[in-house]
Amino acid sequence: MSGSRGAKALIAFGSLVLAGACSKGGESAGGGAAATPAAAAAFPVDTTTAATVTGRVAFTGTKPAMARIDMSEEATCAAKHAGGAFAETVVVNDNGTLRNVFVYVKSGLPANLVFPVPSTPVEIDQDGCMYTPHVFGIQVGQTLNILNADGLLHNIKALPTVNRPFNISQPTNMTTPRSFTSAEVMVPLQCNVHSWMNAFVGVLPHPYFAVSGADGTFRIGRLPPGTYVIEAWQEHLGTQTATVTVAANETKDVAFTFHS
Amino acid sequence: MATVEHKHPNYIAIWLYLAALTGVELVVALLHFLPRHWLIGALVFLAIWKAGLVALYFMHLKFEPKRLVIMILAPLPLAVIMVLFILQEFHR
Amino acid sequence: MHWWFPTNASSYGGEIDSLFVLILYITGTVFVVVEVTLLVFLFRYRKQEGRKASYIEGSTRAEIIWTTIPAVVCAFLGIFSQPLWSRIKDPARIPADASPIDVMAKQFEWHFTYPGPDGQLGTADDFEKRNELHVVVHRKYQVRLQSEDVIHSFFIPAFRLKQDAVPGMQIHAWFEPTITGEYELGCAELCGLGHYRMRSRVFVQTAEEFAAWQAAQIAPAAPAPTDSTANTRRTAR
Amino acid sequence: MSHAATHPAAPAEEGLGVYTQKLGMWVFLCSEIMFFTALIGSYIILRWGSSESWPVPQQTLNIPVTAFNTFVLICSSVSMVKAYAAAVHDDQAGLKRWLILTVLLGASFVGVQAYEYTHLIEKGFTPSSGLFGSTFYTMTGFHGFHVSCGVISMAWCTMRAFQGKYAGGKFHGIETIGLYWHFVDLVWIILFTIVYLF
Amino acid sequence: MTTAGVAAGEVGHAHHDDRPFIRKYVFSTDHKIIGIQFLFLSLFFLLVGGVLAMLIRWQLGFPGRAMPLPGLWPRAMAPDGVVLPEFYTALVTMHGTFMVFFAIMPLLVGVFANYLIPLKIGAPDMAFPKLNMWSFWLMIPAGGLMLAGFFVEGGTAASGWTAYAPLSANPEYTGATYGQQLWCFSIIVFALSSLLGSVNYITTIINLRAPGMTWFRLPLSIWALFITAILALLAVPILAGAIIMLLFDIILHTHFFMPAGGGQPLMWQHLFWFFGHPEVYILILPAMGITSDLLANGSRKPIFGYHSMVYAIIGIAFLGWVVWGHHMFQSGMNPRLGTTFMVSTMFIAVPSAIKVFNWLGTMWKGSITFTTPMLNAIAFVAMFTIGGLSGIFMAATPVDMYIHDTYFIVAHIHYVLFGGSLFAIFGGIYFWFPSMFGKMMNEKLGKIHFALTFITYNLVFFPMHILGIGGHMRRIYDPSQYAFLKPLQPLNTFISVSAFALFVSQLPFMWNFFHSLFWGKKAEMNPWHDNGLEWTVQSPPPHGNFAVTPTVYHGPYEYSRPDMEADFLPQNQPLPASAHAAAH
Repeated sequence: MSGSRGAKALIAFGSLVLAGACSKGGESAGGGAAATPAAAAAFPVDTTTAATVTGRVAFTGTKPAMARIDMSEEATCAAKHAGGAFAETVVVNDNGTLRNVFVYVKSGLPANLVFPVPSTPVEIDQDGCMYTPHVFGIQVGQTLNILNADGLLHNIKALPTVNRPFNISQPTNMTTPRSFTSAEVMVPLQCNVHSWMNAFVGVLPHPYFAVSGADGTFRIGRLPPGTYVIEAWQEHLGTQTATVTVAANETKDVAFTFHS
Repeated sequence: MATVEHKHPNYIAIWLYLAALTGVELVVALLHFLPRHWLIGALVFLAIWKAGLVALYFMHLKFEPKRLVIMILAPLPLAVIMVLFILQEFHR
Repeated sequence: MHWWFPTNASSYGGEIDSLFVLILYITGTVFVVVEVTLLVFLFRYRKQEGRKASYIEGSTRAEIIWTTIPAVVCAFLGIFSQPLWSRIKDPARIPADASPIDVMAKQFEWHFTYPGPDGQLGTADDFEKRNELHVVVHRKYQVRLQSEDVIHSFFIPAFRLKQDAVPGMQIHAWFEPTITGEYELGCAELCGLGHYRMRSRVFVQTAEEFAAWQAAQIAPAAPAPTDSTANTRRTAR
Repeated sequence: MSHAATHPAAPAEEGLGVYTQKLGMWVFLCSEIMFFTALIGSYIILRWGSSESWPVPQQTLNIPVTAFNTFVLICSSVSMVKAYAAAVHDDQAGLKRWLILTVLLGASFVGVQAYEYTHLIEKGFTPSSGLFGSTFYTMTGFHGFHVSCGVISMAWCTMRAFQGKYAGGKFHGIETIGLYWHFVDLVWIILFTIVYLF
Repeated sequence: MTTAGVAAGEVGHAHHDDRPFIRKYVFSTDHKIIGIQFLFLSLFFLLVGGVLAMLIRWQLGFPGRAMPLPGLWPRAMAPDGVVLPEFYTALVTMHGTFMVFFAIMPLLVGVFANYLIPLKIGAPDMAFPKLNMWSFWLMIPAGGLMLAGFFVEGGTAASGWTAYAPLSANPEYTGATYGQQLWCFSIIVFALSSLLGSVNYITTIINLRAPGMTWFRLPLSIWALFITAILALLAVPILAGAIIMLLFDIILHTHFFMPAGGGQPLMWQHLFWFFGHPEVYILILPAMGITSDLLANGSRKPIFGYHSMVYAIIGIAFLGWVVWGHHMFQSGMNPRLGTTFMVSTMFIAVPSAIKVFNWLGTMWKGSITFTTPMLNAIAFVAMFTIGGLSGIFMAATPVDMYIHDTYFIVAHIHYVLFGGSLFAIFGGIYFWFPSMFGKMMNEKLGKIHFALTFITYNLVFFPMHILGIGGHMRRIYDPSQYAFLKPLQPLNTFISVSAFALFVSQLPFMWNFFHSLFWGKKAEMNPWHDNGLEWTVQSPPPHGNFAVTPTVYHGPYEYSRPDMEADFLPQNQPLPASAHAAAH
């Protein structure tokens, strides 16, 4: 019977811990849980009448030289960069256009539209101690798969202002899923082991975003007819906005020009 | 438990005493007629004086066995040691 | 599998090792004496029929003896260690001719700022290097430790040198490498999840090697391309 | 104890010669001293240890109000000790009167402090505004917390006094709680000086 | 609470206890029940801490290798069983925290102080039984908050059990958003519990001693617990204050320890270690006291130099307040302060030395019976000697410059806290189990447990000295990152394997404990032929302990008096007529 005294203590204790666990566990589930109901819904825009916004991000002025990154103390990564590695702060394409510009619909969408969360995850890879892609977009609740192709320690520290910050590590080749709970443009990602590693992710409640590619062009499709404010964001050169009105099945072209 | 046999001191007098000292403190602090370090010295002195009054008469340490008083004062040296050592640390 | 210190490569490392050995001898002796006595007593005075423990409440003399001896020994050790300690750590006694290197510790990297040929920090020809400490053998160095975020600890086992880097403070430490070669610098204060990888290599070089390396660092790097074909990556996958 | 005659056992040393509750309270107060040492000590260290200039308290803080508050607390100490005296002389009416007065004074101290805080925060002086803000709110806040605890337990004692729990010279409870109350007053005397007047 | 106040009266308080079960065994105010509750709770936390240690050892022994049952581990901590660096730092933090605050300290202070003090000084109960009950029930939320850290986003606190600011002061640095806050809250609650305990112990020992129980007739265990209580009373509030400031830095964004706002990171270390060093003695003094009692009893001989033993304890308690800086020699602390602290630290070795020699003196010319409690007490002496001696290396500042924050320190602290405290705790449990539960623990199992523990324990912690000399830093997730540590990896693996063996070696104890609890052999009166008052009443003692308040005639170590037939003389029995002088 002496045992029962202590047993009482343990039981009381255990239940308390469990209680703590459930309450805490629930709130931490956050983003993932939000995703599921939305995923069920169908795409709310009539694609037969949908409009498209295309465009190209030009660059004027002197091309800034890309700063050389000193990877000498990270042999694995250095080996992956034949001609050396360079900071992607401002990347100007051969045709004088800008790469890695995040273009998205800032406002103008009907408030009532609720967009399904794509089941296909977005991928960001850490390869040669660089983030690829360097700039990308993702939908709220959509899975972000963080890959580590280098097989050496990277930590991914997200420094959002609206979303929950996180700081996770990948000591070896592995994939870690994360997701964001609310819209935020842009969320910086960085690695503390390699101070040069940084990336930017635009989190939006809708699929109307794009990143200018190797030819500096972008394309935002499946838009409902209407008037929109389109914003182009560049990590170093800032943002620019343009207003565009598209009718059904129409394709409008929007041009942005950044100056050095 | 014969600790209460002492006749009670005149608490009202001590109260006025404390009030007066507080007044003095304010005068010293607000009318800057003393150089800084003198000011601090004076204020500390007054504070300790007041604290002493409270401890001795209100908490009637004056009428407690010496052993108890010693026990109560024991932590103070430790406090002083801690503060002084760490202060010296940051005074370079 | 080695069972002892890493090879010592700094001017004062030897003295630290010998102090360690000295203490090891002293404590070792005490250890053997105590444990052997213990074992002997356990055997000699184990419970035996017909023998009653003798009623001894203590011996002032014995106690005075074994109070004094440890006191003396410890006092001696303290007095003995003090000069070495203050020679290594006392900021006032850092050799005047020590050449400066700025160390900025951050999660989870070491950034070294070297003076250029002028030997002065804070001038135009300074240059920075990540996770690589290059020093010239038999030259005294003064590292000026700073931290960007949390507390780190500058630890070069081969030099027997350890000094925390505290944010908001600039702490000076000095050393004089004595053997050329490559060594390691690690962080010895838990500084986050990357603590174990906050590692830098330490190159102790001859004056010539160092000069060559320094020149290479200052020389303008190959003109960086301004086109997007820069980061051509031979991915593993 | 018959055999005690043949074998005189040393008498029990009567500890520190005070009854258990009072001793316990004093022991507890020793601990409190160290707690406030941590808070006040860090203030002293941060203020006089660092080279940075420290804001002049008079410019941020409202000295007259606090001075008045100090006076209130001193008064409450006196009323407390009067209550104790009443309890010792088994003057129940006096005991109740003084206890109620003490509770009121203590409560008003807390009230004034709350008023002080709200005004300071309106003026933009918050815990996160510099070392002064950090230390000021931590020290005075925890003192305020102690006063509040004191007021609550004092109210409880008053209730018991009305139930006649301290009748017939049973003053131990009153004296013990009184010690705590005076200690809190004492701490405030120190705080008022080094936080407000320096 | 008032009734307990008057104990020195003629009539005792032992009576049939007719309170309902819940007041008797759950929300009990009986110091014995509370002590036993503490025993179960802190043994549970000991187990938690041990499991965490096993995870740490797995990662160190087999870096990056998947743990057994890979599926079982949460993704955020160990995806596919591979421990993540952030989880590793969390493990290190929690292992330290649980062992120091929730296992060793409650085991020594919570269990033995609660159970032994009133019994050994002849009091019916603690001075403030209700507060005593609270001090136990506060430990449960404290432990719960700490454990909750494992279930919140970002995981538990990951800044080490020393929570050095600014790493702990800003969640951004560790990623542990709520974990660190929970840690702070938990320790604050713990501090409250410890405070209530200390107030009780001190008041009880000062005021409730039975007639004739003069200061220098107190058993050394009580002396140690008394001094420990004083240390805890004065040290823990400092920690509480520091942690409150840390908490404010985290949630109110104050600037106490954040250099950005002008704060002083080093001030945290000073405050922490100003608490932390007395804490070290809180963790060892009671063990010393228990050992003294067990050694005297086991070698049927008065303790050698009772008075100097007492003065040694007091000396340690005083010096313990002026040595905290030796944890900070390399922290950027003013080196001149370093010298001061080195000297004071050197001198604190002296009282410890005195105790060791006096223990040897106690066994000298004794008649040593190798019961399980005695074996553990002997192990304490042997192991504490190693722990004490390895401390000298750190005291010498230049040497410390090299071994600071290496595995040498880890070895040292474990030789003191495991080899020291834990062996004494095991000894104490084996020794007082009969009094607590009225049953004997199985001697054979006890000896097996002791032997296995003693061997595997040394295999685990002795090699750590070598790791330290090799330069192996503490809290390193993967040593193989460093070329100079690669050759030491086999040793790491060996330590890990031994550690698993050490863990398994505790199974006999668990079995023995719970089995004896219910089916153990009935304990006869005073099974160890001890002099303590706790053995002059039946086991377990009734509520109120003593039918008649005992009168004490002499010290606790009257073993093998030449003028007596029996080789022991309980404290409540008068000395034989021949010897009046002996009563000192």
